Amino acid sequence: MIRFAGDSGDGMQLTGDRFTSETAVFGNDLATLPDFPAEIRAPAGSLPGVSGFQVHFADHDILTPGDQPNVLVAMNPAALKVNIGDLAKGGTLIVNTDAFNDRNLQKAGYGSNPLEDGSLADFHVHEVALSSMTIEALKGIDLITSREAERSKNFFALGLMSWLYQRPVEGTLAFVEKKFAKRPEIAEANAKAFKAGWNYGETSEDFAVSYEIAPAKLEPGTYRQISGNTALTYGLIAASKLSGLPLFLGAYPITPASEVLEQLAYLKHFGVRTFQAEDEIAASGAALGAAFGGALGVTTSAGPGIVLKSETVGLAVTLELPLIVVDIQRAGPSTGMPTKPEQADLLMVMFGRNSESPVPVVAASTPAGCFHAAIEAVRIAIKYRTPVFLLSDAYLANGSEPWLIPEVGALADISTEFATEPNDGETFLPYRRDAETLARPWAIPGTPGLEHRIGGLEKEDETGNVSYDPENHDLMVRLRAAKVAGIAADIPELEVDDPDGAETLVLGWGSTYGAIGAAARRVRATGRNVATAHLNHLNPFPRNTGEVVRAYDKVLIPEINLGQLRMLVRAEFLVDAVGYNKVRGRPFRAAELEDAITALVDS
Amino acid sequence: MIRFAGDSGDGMQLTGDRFTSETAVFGNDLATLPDFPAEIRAPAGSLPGVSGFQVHFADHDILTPGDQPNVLVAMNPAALKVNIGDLAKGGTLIVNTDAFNDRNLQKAGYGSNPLEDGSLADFHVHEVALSSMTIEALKGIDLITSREAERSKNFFALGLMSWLYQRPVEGTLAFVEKKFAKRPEIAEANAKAFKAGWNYGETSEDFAVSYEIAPAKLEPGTYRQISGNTALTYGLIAASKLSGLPLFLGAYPITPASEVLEQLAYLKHFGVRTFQAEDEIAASGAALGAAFGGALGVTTSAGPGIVLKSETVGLAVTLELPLIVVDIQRAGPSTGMPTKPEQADLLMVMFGRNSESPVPVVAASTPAGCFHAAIEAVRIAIKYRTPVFLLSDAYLANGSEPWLIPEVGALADISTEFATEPNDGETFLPYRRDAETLARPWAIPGTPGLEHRIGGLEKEDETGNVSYDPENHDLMVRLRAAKVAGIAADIPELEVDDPDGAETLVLGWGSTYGAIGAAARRVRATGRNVATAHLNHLNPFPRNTGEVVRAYDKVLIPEINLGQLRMLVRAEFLVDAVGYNKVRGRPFRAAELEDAITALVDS
Amino acid sequence: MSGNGNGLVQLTAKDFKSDQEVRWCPGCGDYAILNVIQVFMPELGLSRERIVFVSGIGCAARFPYYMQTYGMHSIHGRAPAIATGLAVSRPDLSVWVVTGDGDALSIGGNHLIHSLRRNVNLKILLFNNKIYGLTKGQYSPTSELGKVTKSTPLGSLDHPFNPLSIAIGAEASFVARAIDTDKKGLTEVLGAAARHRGSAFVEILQNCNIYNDGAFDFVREEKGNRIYLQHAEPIRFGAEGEKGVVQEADGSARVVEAAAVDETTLLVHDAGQREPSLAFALSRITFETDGAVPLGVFRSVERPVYDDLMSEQLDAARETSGEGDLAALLHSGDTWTVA
Amino acid sequence: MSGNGNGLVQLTAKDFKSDQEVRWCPGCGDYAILNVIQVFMPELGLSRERIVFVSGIGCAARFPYYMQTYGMHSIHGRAPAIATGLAVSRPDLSVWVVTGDGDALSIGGNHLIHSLRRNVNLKILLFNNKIYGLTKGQYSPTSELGKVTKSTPLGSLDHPFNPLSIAIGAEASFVARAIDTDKKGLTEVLGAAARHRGSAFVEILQNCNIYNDGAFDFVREEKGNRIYLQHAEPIRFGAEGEKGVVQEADGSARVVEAAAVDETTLLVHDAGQREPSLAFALSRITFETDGAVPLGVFRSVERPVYDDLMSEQLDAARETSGEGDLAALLHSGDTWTVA
Ligand SMILES: Cc1ncc(C[n+]2csc(CCOP(=O)(O)OP(=O)(O)O)c2C)c(N)n1
Ligand SMILES: Cc1ncc(C[n+]2csc(CCOP(=O)(O)OP(=O)(O)O)c2C)c(N)n1
Ligand code: SF4
Ligand code: SF4
Ligand SMILES: [Mg+2]
Ligand SMILES: [Mg+2]
Repeated sequence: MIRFAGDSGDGMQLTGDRFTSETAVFGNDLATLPDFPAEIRAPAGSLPGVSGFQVHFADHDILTPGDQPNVLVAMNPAALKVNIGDLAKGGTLIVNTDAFNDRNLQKAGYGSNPLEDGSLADFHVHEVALSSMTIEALKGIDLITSREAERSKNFFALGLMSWLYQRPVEGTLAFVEKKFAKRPEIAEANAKAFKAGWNYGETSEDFAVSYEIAPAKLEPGTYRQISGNTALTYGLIAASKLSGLPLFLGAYPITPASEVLEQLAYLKHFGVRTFQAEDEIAASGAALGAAFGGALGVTTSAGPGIVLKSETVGLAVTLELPLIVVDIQRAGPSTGMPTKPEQADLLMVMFGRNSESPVPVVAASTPAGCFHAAIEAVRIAIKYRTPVFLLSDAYLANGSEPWLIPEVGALADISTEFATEPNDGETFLPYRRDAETLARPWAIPGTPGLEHRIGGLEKEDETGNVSYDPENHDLMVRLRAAKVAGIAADIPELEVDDPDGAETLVLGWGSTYGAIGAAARRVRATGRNVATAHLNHLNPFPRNTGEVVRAYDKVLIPEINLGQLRMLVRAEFLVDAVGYNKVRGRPFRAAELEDAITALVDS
Repeated sequence: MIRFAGDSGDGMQLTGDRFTSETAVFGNDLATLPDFPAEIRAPAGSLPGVSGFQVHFADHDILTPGDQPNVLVAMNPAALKVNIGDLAKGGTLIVNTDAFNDRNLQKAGYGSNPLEDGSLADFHVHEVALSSMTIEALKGIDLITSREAERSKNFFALGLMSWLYQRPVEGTLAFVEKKFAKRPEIAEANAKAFKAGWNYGETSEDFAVSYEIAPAKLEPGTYRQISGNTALTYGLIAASKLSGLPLFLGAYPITPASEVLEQLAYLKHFGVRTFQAEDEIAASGAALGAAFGGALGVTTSAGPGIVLKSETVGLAVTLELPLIVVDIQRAGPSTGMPTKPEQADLLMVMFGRNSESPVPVVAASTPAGCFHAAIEAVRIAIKYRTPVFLLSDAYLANGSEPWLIPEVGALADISTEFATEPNDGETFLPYRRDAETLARPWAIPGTPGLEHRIGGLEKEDETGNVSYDPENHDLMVRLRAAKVAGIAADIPELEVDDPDGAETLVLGWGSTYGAIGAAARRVRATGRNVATAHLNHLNPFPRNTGEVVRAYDKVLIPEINLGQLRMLVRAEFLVDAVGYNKVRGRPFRAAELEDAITALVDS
Repeated sequence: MSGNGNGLVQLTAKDFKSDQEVRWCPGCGDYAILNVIQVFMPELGLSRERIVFVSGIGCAARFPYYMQTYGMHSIHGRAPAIATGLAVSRPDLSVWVVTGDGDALSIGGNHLIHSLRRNVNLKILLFNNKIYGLTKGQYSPTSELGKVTKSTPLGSLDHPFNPLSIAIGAEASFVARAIDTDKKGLTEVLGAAARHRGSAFVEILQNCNIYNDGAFDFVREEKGNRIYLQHAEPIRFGAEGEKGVVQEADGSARVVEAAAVDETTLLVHDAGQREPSLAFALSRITFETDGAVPLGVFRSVERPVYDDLMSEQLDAARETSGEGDLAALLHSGDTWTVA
Repeated sequence: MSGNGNGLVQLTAKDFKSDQEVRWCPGCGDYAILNVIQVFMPELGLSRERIVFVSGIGCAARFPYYMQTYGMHSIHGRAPAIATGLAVSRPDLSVWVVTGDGDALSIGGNHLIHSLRRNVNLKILLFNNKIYGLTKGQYSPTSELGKVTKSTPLGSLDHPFNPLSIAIGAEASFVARAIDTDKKGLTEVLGAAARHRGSAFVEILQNCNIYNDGAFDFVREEKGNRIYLQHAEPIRFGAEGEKGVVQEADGSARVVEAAAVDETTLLVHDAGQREPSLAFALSRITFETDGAVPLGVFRSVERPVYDDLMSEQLDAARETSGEGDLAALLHSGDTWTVA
């Protein structure tokens, strides 16, 4: 497990990405955790300006990007300061000595030089003059200033790490050539720096050994590496194809959701319309308007923007039109910590609207899982004519993992039929429901003879006319609730992983999937029994959820919030579920969950 | 129990109001339920245009406006059609025969004239030519057209009813004179019509008896009649006085909350600033800005507007500034039924914000109770430096009851102190907390030496500086939660009314108070035992709530929603509380609750 | 209605009446507008299913219920946003927005100005009664300063918007004004709006006889105060055409006695002028400043339409990259195969 | 800083620097603005505690953290609303809003235009970099049509707002423009804004060297393209004053070669003119249309200030009804006594 850390300007994300790609192509299983700082470029060399990228890879399947890196590459004192606390004792530390000058040390708040004051005694420290060696290596290249040359030092570091783990290099060399095609001298410089780094590893006596981590045994098929936001984007595109509905995205930029807008904007040849609205209200409104017209209306945001969509979602509930609302959760409340993950928007999406306003909720559990979660959200929205919340978070969004690319032909059809004919003799009743799904007909403008009006006032059953009738209102409130509750019959049962008949169940949802799995593995390795189950549907719950949670003496629900799923489970099933809750704006560590589970199992 | 019903233009609300006043002054206890239709004036004579006003009065204390009126005054066929279903069998029906012409019958959807077809056989029907007798009675007055004269028919009806129940008439006569001072001929007409109605009662053989309902035995003191919205307005004014903070109201008109804005706008001599904003977002933002400056910031709305305030409330949570958010609930979802009551915004105010964003919630239970609820909400907001939700609903807002006017001197001081000095040597730490309340100092602009910046990003403990530190975030999330949870120590315990040691508890909140009380009385009258308790604080719950609900075998929670308090209670206390839920946009009937309670007690 | 099966239809006003009972207050100006629009609709030459009315909340916003077309009565202020999504994704539809002065200029101000600058193909009809009707009589952003209403018993404190000025400031490509009861004027403006490709903003002066009766009597009743703007004609008005409009040195447009000035100095109206400055100046002629009110089309210029640009971008992308291939997308970037 | 205990203070720029490390990208135009404002602040003649900076979200919006005054970094787009509540309830404070082009004109457009029409006593500084900086480079409502950004890889489709046109359309009483690096020009505009009672809207052209570098080079670097508007002076500019501005017959204002026209036909700038039409016309002079950009105060007129009117209303109410008496209020209307 490796972490690259440096200044925002040092290209750490790119370096991490390339290392990940090499590793993926090599065949290791892996998981990554990029960790870029705030949203503006802090001054070079400062603590808030530190950017990091962690890669966990192994010859077996991997569930999390790992708790503590074994290797840390620190490009400057600030990067060292911010990350050293996480490095495992006895771990390997590679530092760019060129950056350890007085100014940088002071910016990082070091009183003395840690390379000299003995404070790093617990680690294997490799002092490498990354900057000067890079400059030296690139001397031959014309058109490159020494400042530009120095910028290639991340490729030097990448080369060194690639050597250390014996990664295949072709991919990176091809990437560099393509990426910098417009400036061939930069391409040459980066390639040269990369090779110089590799060679340095091979020749320097400082690095005695290189490690070989054999490829993991994965299911056969074609793989790619994928991040949550990309998987989500592709999932939406796939859902558009599978449903036959053109995709309309209404969005307003916000971290960490902007990327979905940005990626979809590249995919116009899929018939995608991306509308960067004036705000989140307009973004969701436009998506709903498009849905009225028969499009697949989608709106994406993070918590601070989702609150602004509540009013529109409420309207969609009563209009009974499909609408996909993607919430890529981040740490709050209010603006909070925009780049950091959290899972604390669950109760908001469940209840954050006036009156009884039920909305199905689907959550992704892994970066690649965002693909299927998106298709599932769309399937439900279309079939049941309802807004659906799709939850991801900043960790899934930016994290990545290898993904067995699905066969397009094997993906299930999720198409629907628009109404084309009156459904009551000569008359069209826009709120007459399908007996099984309770969905109402979707009659889109342009359909002759089905002209009708819908709105936010309470509607009479069947006709959809405005009605203030008390009993009708009660009926409609219950119909809307029953429609959503009924989806339970149409989603998979909750799967339990319980190899040894445990008494303790760990129930999770969302991005804690990997950490819970890894922790359970460790707990089982100590001879203890523990069961795990993970919810991908939060509303309604899978139909056997009550059965599952009641089957265990102890139920632990770890969440990166103060206990939101726990509350829902306790209320619905009256089981005394306990929580493990840390709200730190970062994923759980397997180790802490291991401790929590062990404690409960032993209790 | 009397219901006046007629066309929106018939002045039924005024008539009801006057009858209520007479009744209050006479000394009966009473409760009222106005029921006006949609928000626009529907065509005269149509069913949606019907407006009603119900008054329940008696010689003992009264808890609800009653289920079924004993007397119905129907000014036209539409009013008859809409209301006759509610009239108790054997009840008295007074109809304005002049309005029962073909056109009106047809508009009301009557195939045949109900006065002639025998369909009213179950009732004591009094056919009164209200319109023509009124016109006749006013013949002497100059300047009055016969159309104008006809408009006074509601006063004729009022006079008749006043005779029937022997109400004191001076108040109404004085009222008419004052109200129509600018048009003395109208004043004269109404007064004449009123007297004519009284005289008609006395002389007509149709009305054999008049009823006397003796004054109720109420606590000694000075009383007035008060509606929920007026009580709320006065409560806010009182809180401003008691806290010494000038009131700033940011509001955007919406039914049924507009009235609070409108009433406060009249009270500028109390130093009240009312700001009609461009929308609800700005309304809440301005209130928060005013709070930053040291004002008592208040914002009022109903559900569809409250959703728009969520973002600002989230900011207030993290800024830790006082802010009062009044939600006068109405039937939803979305626009719903704007004039109808519901209690379905509870979960929204609890959870409708991104991330962990705890906000105290106070709810009023009776119209007059809005006064103290408002003061309590302000007390908590100021003392704990937190936004507070105050819940009322359309039923409390418009309903009224007699109110023992409190002694101003007896109201508790709720003032606070602004920070004036650094709190850490020379330094001011805006997030250093009071050890007991966990409140932070409120240092308002204009205070020399305490200049500081606050914002929506996560803050470092004590200093309030922007912080992305993981452990700090967890700490702050918990501190904000602990602060709100800690309020439990500072609010009254939940009181239980359990005269006979029951096994069944009925737990309520909000405007169901009256109906639950009346139902429990009836149940007890049948010899059954039942306990009741009513929550005025929904977050946090009173500290003994768990104890109370666990002490009973059966817990029934009646709510005009699908079970929102029930969910909270089940989750927190793991008791198998059951619900009685009808979402009809109107208050519960005591009778239906009686049945529900009886069934549970007997089960 | 009589269709001929070829999509060609010959409709009448009656075909556009829905089965819902109209529920405005008797005497409300909204009736007159509904009537004119129903009579006008056949002029669009579109079958009913291709027409959509989207509204927000307010008295005006009940409008869609009464039209036998597709319709949505949405949420307060958001109609322009919702209609944008519909129009942009369905260029085959004729999308109309009906809104009130509160709906459009108070809570919905932002959506309005953004739809105007984008030039989305929407026809936006703002029924301006200078009051909040539905919520029973609070002042609105077009109410005059000092207005005594339910929420301002001592008089309102905020300077009103001039709806046309704000629209022009927001880059609107089409801006017009008409009066509820002026059938001819309103019909003409509706026709011009419908013909305009892009967003068309129409202010309709509407009498709310319950909460703000007579607000526009000076021009609704007194025809002499109507300044009908006619493209390419000198601006003259008054019972005998005795008044006219000139441009002053300070850039403003002002009403003058026509007799007092040289005929050639009268402004010749040019709705098609790209520069919005003169249209802006005309928007500043009000009853308060000049005792008269310009009506008709102030500005109507062509500029790229958002929906068209969007469609073109999709077409271009398909031309360049071919119709999107899902399998190829999923396989883009580095892949590797495990056997 | 040196106070003398009488509330009179003699402050310097240093007194306005907070202890927070400034965290914009190196080279960002925001530094220059911060610097000018800190130097300017003492001119206000107010002690620091009477000054409040309120911002929304964005790079620009981090501004308050760096000022040793009271400050609030609030939520995206809402600063004008929040500041309105503060200014209206605390007329003793000097309230400044710092906002970006996205913050003010995208999500916050409605609050901006309403605060301008109300004429709340706020100084609104819009740092216009024609891009969303904080969220890393999406186009903004002031970005030019066809702009290629992260969210518009094929070019943006929406026509931009002209911030000054929309402000003038929204009845702004004070409208001005300056450049981040133009110390003198910016300082003058800040001074005029501070002196203006009511809302003052100032667009500051700001370079985002990371996501939109050089967006304003044509006027930031090329001083010859700056048209400094000076009250009561003919509008001339250029290295040698060789160019000028005239008003055309179509109501627009246009740049001309000064030599080519009669000196007297040059427009004489009058910022105090009540009629906004000419200020509007000047706002339409842009680099795209005329190759030059007007700077300075476009418009500065007195009109009733919302906060003042509110205070007066309170005073009047107290005068008429006496200071509110709670007991009397509770006892208003019909009461009765039970013994
Ligand atoms: C979010 C929200 N806020 C407030 C309201 C209440 N409301 C409904 S219509 C309206 C204003 C109506 O005024 P206008 O748009 O001028 O329409 P009119 O009734 O005058 O035709 C208001 C404030 C609402 N329905 N939703
Ligand atoms: C409700 C909400 N939506 C979106 C965002 C994300 N966001 C933060 S700043 C910003 C735009 C910044 O642009 P601008 O106002 O021009 O400021 P700049 O960064 O360019 O100075 C956006 C979209 C947010 N913080 N809150
Ligand atoms: S309140 Fe006014 S605008 Fe509304 S329907 Fe009645 S008259 Fe028309
Ligand atoms: S992103 Fe642009 S606006 Fe933001 S700090 Fe960097 S240079 Fe300045
Ligand atoms: Mg209106
Ligand atoms: Mg910007």
